Amino acid sequence: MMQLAVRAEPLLSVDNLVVEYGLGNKTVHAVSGVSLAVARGETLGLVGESGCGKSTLGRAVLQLRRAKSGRVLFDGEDLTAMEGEALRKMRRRVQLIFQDPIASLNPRRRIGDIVAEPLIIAGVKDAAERQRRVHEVLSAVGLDPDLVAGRLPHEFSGGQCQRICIARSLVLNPEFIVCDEPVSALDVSIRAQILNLLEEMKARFGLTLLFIAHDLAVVKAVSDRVAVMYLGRLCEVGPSEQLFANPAHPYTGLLLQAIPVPDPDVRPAESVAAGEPPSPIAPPSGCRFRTRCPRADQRCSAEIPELREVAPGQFAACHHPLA
Amino acid sequence: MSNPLLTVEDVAVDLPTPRGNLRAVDHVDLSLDAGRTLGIVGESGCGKTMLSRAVLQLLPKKAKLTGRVMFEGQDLVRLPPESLRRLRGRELAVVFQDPMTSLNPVLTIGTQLMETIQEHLELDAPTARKRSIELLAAVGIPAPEQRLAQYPHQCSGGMRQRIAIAIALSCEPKLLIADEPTTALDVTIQAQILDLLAREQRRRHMAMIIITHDLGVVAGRADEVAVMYAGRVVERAPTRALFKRMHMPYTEALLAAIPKLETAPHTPLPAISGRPPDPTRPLKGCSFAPRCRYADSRCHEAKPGLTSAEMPGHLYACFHPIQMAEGIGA
Amino acid sequence: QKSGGSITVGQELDIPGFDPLKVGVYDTSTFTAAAAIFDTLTTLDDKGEAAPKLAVSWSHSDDYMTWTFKLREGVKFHDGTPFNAQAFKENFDRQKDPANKCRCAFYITNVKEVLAPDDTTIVYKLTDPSVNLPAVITIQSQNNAIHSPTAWKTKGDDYNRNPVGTGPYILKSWTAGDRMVLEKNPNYWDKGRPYLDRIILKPLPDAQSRFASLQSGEADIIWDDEADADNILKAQKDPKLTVHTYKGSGAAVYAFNTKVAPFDDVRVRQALVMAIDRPKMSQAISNGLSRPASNPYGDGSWVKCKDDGALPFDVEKAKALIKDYGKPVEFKMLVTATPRGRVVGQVLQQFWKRVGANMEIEQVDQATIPSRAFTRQFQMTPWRIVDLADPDPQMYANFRSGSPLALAGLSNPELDKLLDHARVTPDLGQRTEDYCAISRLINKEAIWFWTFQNTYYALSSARLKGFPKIYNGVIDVSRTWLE
Amino acid sequence: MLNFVVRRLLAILPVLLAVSLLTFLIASLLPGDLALVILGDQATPENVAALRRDMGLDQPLWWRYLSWLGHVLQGDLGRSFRTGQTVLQAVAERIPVSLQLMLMAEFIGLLIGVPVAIACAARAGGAFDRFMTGSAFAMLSMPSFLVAILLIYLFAVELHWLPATGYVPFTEEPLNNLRFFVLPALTLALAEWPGIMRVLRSDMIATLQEDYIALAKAKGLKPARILFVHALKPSSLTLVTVTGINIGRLLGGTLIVESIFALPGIGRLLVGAIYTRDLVILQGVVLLVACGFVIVNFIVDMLYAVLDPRIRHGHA
Amino acid sequence: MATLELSMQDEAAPVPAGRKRRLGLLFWLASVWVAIILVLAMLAPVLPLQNPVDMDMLERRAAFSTEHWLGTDGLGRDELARLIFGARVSLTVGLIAPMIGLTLGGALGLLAGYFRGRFETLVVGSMDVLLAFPPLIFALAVTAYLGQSVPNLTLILGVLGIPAFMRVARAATLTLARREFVIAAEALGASHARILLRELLPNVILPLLAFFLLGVAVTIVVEGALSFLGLGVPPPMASWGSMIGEGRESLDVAPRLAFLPAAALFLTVLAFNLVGDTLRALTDPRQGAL
Ligand SMILES: Nc1ncnc2c1ncn2[C@@H]1O[C@H](COP(=O)(O)OP(=O)(O)OP(=O)(O)O)[C@@H](O)[C@H]1O
Ligand SMILES: Nc1ncnc2c1ncn2[C@@H]1O[C@H](COP(=O)(O)OP(=O)(O)OP(=O)(O)O)[C@@H](O)[C@H]1O
Ligand SMILES: [Mg+2]
Ligand SMILES: [Mg+2]
Repeated sequence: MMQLAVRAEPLLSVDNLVVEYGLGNKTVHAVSGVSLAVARGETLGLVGESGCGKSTLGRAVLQLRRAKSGRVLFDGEDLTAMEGEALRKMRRRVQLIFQDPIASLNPRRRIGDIVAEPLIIAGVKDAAERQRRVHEVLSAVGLDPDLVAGRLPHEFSGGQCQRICIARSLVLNPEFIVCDEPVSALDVSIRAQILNLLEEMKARFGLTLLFIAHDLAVVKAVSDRVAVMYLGRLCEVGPSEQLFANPAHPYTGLLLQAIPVPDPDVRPAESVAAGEPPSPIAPPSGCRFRTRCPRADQRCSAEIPELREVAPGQFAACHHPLA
Repeated sequence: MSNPLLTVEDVAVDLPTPRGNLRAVDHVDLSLDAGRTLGIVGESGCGKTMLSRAVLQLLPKKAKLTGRVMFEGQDLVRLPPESLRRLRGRELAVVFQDPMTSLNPVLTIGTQLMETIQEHLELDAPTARKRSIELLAAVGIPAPEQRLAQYPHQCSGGMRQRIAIAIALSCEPKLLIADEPTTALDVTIQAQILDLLAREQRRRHMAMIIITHDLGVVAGRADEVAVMYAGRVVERAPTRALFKRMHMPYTEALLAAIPKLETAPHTPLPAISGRPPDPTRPLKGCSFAPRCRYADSRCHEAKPGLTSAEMPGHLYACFHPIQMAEGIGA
Repeated sequence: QKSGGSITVGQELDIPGFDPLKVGVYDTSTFTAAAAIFDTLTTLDDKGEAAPKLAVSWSHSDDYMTWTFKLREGVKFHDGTPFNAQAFKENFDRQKDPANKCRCAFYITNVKEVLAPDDTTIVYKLTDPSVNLPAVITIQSQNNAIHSPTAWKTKGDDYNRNPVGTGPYILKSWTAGDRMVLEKNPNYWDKGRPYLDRIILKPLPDAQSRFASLQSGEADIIWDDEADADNILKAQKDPKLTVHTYKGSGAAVYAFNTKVAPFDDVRVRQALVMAIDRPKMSQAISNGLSRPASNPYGDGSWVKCKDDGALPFDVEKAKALIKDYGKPVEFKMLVTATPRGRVVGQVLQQFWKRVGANMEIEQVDQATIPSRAFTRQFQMTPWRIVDLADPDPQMYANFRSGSPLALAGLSNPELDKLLDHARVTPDLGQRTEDYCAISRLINKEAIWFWTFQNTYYALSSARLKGFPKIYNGVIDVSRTWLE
Repeated sequence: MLNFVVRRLLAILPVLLAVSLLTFLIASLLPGDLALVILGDQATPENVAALRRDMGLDQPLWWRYLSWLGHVLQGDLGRSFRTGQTVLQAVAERIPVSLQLMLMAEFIGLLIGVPVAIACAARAGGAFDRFMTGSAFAMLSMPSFLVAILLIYLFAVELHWLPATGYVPFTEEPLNNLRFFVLPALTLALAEWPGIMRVLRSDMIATLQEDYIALAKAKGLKPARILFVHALKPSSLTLVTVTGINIGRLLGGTLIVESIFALPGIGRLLVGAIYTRDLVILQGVVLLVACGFVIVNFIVDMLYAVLDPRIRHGHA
Repeated sequence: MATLELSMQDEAAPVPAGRKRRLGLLFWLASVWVAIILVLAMLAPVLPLQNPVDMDMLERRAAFSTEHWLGTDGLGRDELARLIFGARVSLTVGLIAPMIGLTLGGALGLLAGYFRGRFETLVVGSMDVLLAFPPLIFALAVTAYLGQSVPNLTLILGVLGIPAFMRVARAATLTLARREFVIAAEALGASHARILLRELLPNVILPLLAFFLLGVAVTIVVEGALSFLGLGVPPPMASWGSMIGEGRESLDVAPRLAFLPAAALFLTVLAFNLVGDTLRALTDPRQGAL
């Protein structure tokens, strides 16, 4: 997958990753051969429908779910080959933020402890030092450490909890953060605050982000490049502006069309995609989108489309790309 | 115009909680004519669901409701339970937010569809079954006959929501309340479901209330929009009027905070600072005042009432309405 | 005396079976059934003397070492096979045969052999003289009940639960743990008997519900004991109920293990015995129904002593003895894990505490007590001297040194001499003398002590008539009728 | 499904093996030498030694266990040294009683517990709910040996409605048989229903908060239908588990109730066996009871699948 | 950043104020009862009570009097003293035995629910063995082997409770282990021990405690049943259960001998659960949040 190489040396590259879940005696093909690369300092957005494998991919990157095959290279090191202590060390450099901020905080621990936890795990013995770091990040995400540290998660709103999660993931100065739908559970009015905060933190700490979301507008607002997933496969990758302006994969096009626009003058287009997404237990042969694709033909069911460069920096996996 | 189908008059809902009384809905007035669509928008916890449950008389047991909910000339609040039960499902139907949880996981789809039909239309089982199949076909479910014997978990989210809609439509209700019917769904499916609702509404000449927190959802689909904040309706207007000439700073801020596809990546969003007030500790003044950039001392002292704007049917509750706002953006 | 009808007997225990080789020793519940199913050679009449049953007459040699019984003719077992001397001998030989390892053999160690010279004569050859043999063999025990040899041979393992005798009732059906249905034997040799058509035996293990069953009519007669005094007193006041009681011989007794401290010291033993206030104890455990015992024979026995050497109740003396002993007195007493056992244990504990001795109650199930006793793994254990017609078998077994049952483990040559003498002496007066001397000796040495004499109770509906004396605590309903 | 059944059955074997080993160990380590118990008073050391040899008691423990196991695998559970009955005979006599008692007790327990739970859940926090919760605790605090005798006094001695003790087989007098079982079953049921009620009540309360119940109400269904059709089934998984455990427990007999009501159940058989050191019976019966327990567990698993189609179809 | 202002102050105060209000009279009555019982049980030996084992054999089943406030029992022992000393035994057994179940069963359930796989199969299997084994036989064997004493009794009842606690803990862990905060801890590189102790345990402990309270009631009653069978506390020690059993023999002569301890047991069980329920509601973050 050399053509996916980005401008600079990638901080993270995912190579032909396959992740499956056992379900009774069936197998869920959650991620089926995805390759990606994220450059240092870049934000890669990852969009796709619910259940298409975004979270699984995110977790596999962090080795929270071991891949069946494929490799995850982080800063030149193969995470998939790592075990135990080495992996735990590596985890300080790679962090994760979840969709549901309240669920990702232990309801029975105080905020101060939650945010200090990574430091304890990393072996920072000095309590005063820990305290200082906790204060620093909590202030950085806009929370008053003195007010917040002694309280329990349930005393906070979703937006505040997400700040706490962000603070927790920043406390070890990581290089890379996987944001797994960090704003989906938040209200419109709070969402913007968090998106702004993420952008700010990114600039301030020089972070690289893998930003997962199903809301295209949200993804576009924060990403340099966007990858579109469908049923465990990558459909399209490209620089945000370019991809949104000229989607090459029919699925990307469909997604763009379906976004409701808050303008009464834009009449919503009659929905184009027919049918329901197929099950990842028995994914369709060939192109996985073919069952809902208006352009599908014989070839699509026979042959798995490879990612091809359709425009500079923009890759699509389609036999019949748009325009 | 003739008598509206539904009028909500001065409805307030109080919930006793351990932390004190929680006013979930704060003196709301609404009305809806037959065949029309009302959109209710607002962020989480602002009382949208409580309002819709007040209409359906499905509030939690400990909730206290004041005001009147007139439906076809009857006050639902004072209706005896049995009459209310006959009305529900038959005249008043509802679709909930989450299709994963709103269908009973242990009953077949057929049972769940047919029981409503049999309950209200007093049809025998074969007829009810036939009708169920028609309904499923109408909401676009392939092979409806087989589906009847299946359980909800065997259907995808979109399909489940269609089934929920089929149930809601089964007795040809006069009013359909859709409480965030697509929030849990993907954009592509969301579009399908919203289209389906619109189509069925037109075909059956139902009145419909769509509740959502996504302004985009109501923009193209509602005749009238009510914006709620902290239990109150803060602005109400015909859809076009609202989006063109909003008067309420909250509506404006809400719209502005949504990321747009047109804007370039990494553009900072105009976020609304702070968060909604704690509903158990109501503010003396305008509840949006602490977050409002126009707020002055008056806003903190007194609650603004709903005032009519120049456009007919446009109401807002603000001391400092935005005058010049034209279109979207800030 | 009316024929017909049926009664239900409420018993305490489940009956395990009747084959002596299997069950070894019958318990009181089994006795009741055995009394109906089997006949014995002799039976006890109202005066407590041996009367004919399957034996019509008997005689003995002068040295009381040989007894000859003439058998009743024409008697048949329930399976139709004839009862005769040969059948009797087979019964005896089967128990005696060492290869069979029957527990029951122990009780016939004093019988060398039984001979059957002809069909209607049997001869007991004894190892020691026995003056009272016809009375001794009246009880419907594992040794005396006469089984059909054909039946046990053909049924094998199943015979245990399908007994065949000559008795007035035939086993009809039997559900383990529940009911045993006995039907009248139409061919019973004693014409005109039995009266009842049917007897149902049921184990009702719980005393409270057993009495409730009598009250509500589920049972017509129930076994009871004085620990259940409240119910006995209630039944006495109830005109619909009759209380049957029999003051038997023997007593509830306790053995000290004199091989282990602190009971290797006679002062401790005496102190403990002197600490017991029997009348008060009777109040506490049975509302005064229990009759204090001062010797192992009791008022029901023919052994009547002017002086049995009983130690007096004397707390001060007891305290002094303990003090004299010097060391702390602490020990464990075995107690059956029943309400009765617990109450008695606690009362004794209380008496001993008052004189400065600490007893700890060790509750064990009934099956454990014999095995603990035989292996001498106890400091003090309860025992019972049952209501036998002659004191010899039990006294000899319990006190003669070397006997496995001599639980106290104290060998006293004088005691041995007296025991040996008593059993070979034909003269009743002389024997009484011996037994009183034995009692004095035991009381003085305090190797065992007695609390209460055996008193047996049965509560029945007032309609039940003809119920005999409760010899040995056996509820024998085989001759009763309903009014 | 077949696959599921086979897998479950395979999982059962180690449990049964472990139970039998445990029983064997416990039974063999129990104080009180079996040979002595059998021989009793006259036991001479030679006799005891001979009997021990005859019975194989002088063999090492593992050998005895293996040979017992070998017999069991050939379907021979052995014969009681005391009554001469085979284990199967003994159990066959007793099991109908224990089964009927268990079924009736569970039935009555459910009959009281389920409606009460539903009524309580329907008005959680109300007067009835509080009263029944209190009553449940009162019942929990009443040992069965007290309840039993109270019931006997009331229904048998005072009112003469029901027999105090005893039993007839169902096959002989069906009606009478039921009369005999009412009081013992009620005694057990009175101890069962608080548990049933608590479990179902809290699950029902949780279920009644679900969206689909709100939707059922919005559909205008009758309250009874909502409670019994929509809410009861999804709330009954824990109930089924608890009932399963109860049944398993009751299978092993209920010594106290059996003794008081003079029912010839498994409990008295087992305890009798242990008192008389009838190890063959003990060992065999415990094994059979364990089998019963395991089968009940298995049925419970199947019931899950019946109650919840998601489990049936291998989801979640 | 300027957009982020948090009005924390106005929320900080009301929470404790709100908590006090909801406790209610019943809770206080229950707490007072629990406190009284616990104090009486603890102080029993130093209280001016009559000796609970001293018999006045001629004063059996005496009625209430100034000398014996609650009368005497079937052996003429002071009923009040026995009730209070009985509380000592019943509460010791009733609290410690479930504690054994709680710790062992809880730990096993936690580990099984977290590690799953073969370990889980093993744990569940061995619990099935324990459940399949008739409990009475187990109790009989242990007392026959180890002797009869309060510690042994506690041990038996404790061991018998393990499977139930294991189930509760495992079920709770299974749902929790998939929760995001656990995955978050894992993502931070926390060790298994840390996740178990810091993340899971505090959350699993609550349902366990609720179950524990029920276990207290059940244990005290089961102890009574064992006493009835002669497997309970060794006499002359009193426990509520054994007192009910003894009182049962004279139900129509002196019903109070059975009903006084039964009432004490009922009130205590009820009070424990009332207090427990309230405390649980208070510490439950979800309930507090609403
Ligand atoms: N633990 C699991 N066991 C079995 N299947 C799983 C598991 N987790 C996820 N899956 C399945 O794997 C597929 C991909 O799941 P994943 O959570 O990665 O999707 P997603 O794109 O993150 O969806 P969403 O937008 O809903 O978060 C889905 O079909 C899901 O049902
Ligand atoms: N059962 C309840 N008991 C007490 N308070 C409740 C209950 N249900 C909702 N509330 C509170 O009532 C207020 C209004 O809730 P409501 O569900 O109507 O909001 P909503 O606008 O529908 O929010 P969402 O978008 O999250 O669905 C909220 O503050 C909520 O916390
Ligand atoms: Mg996801
Ligand atoms: Mg809502």
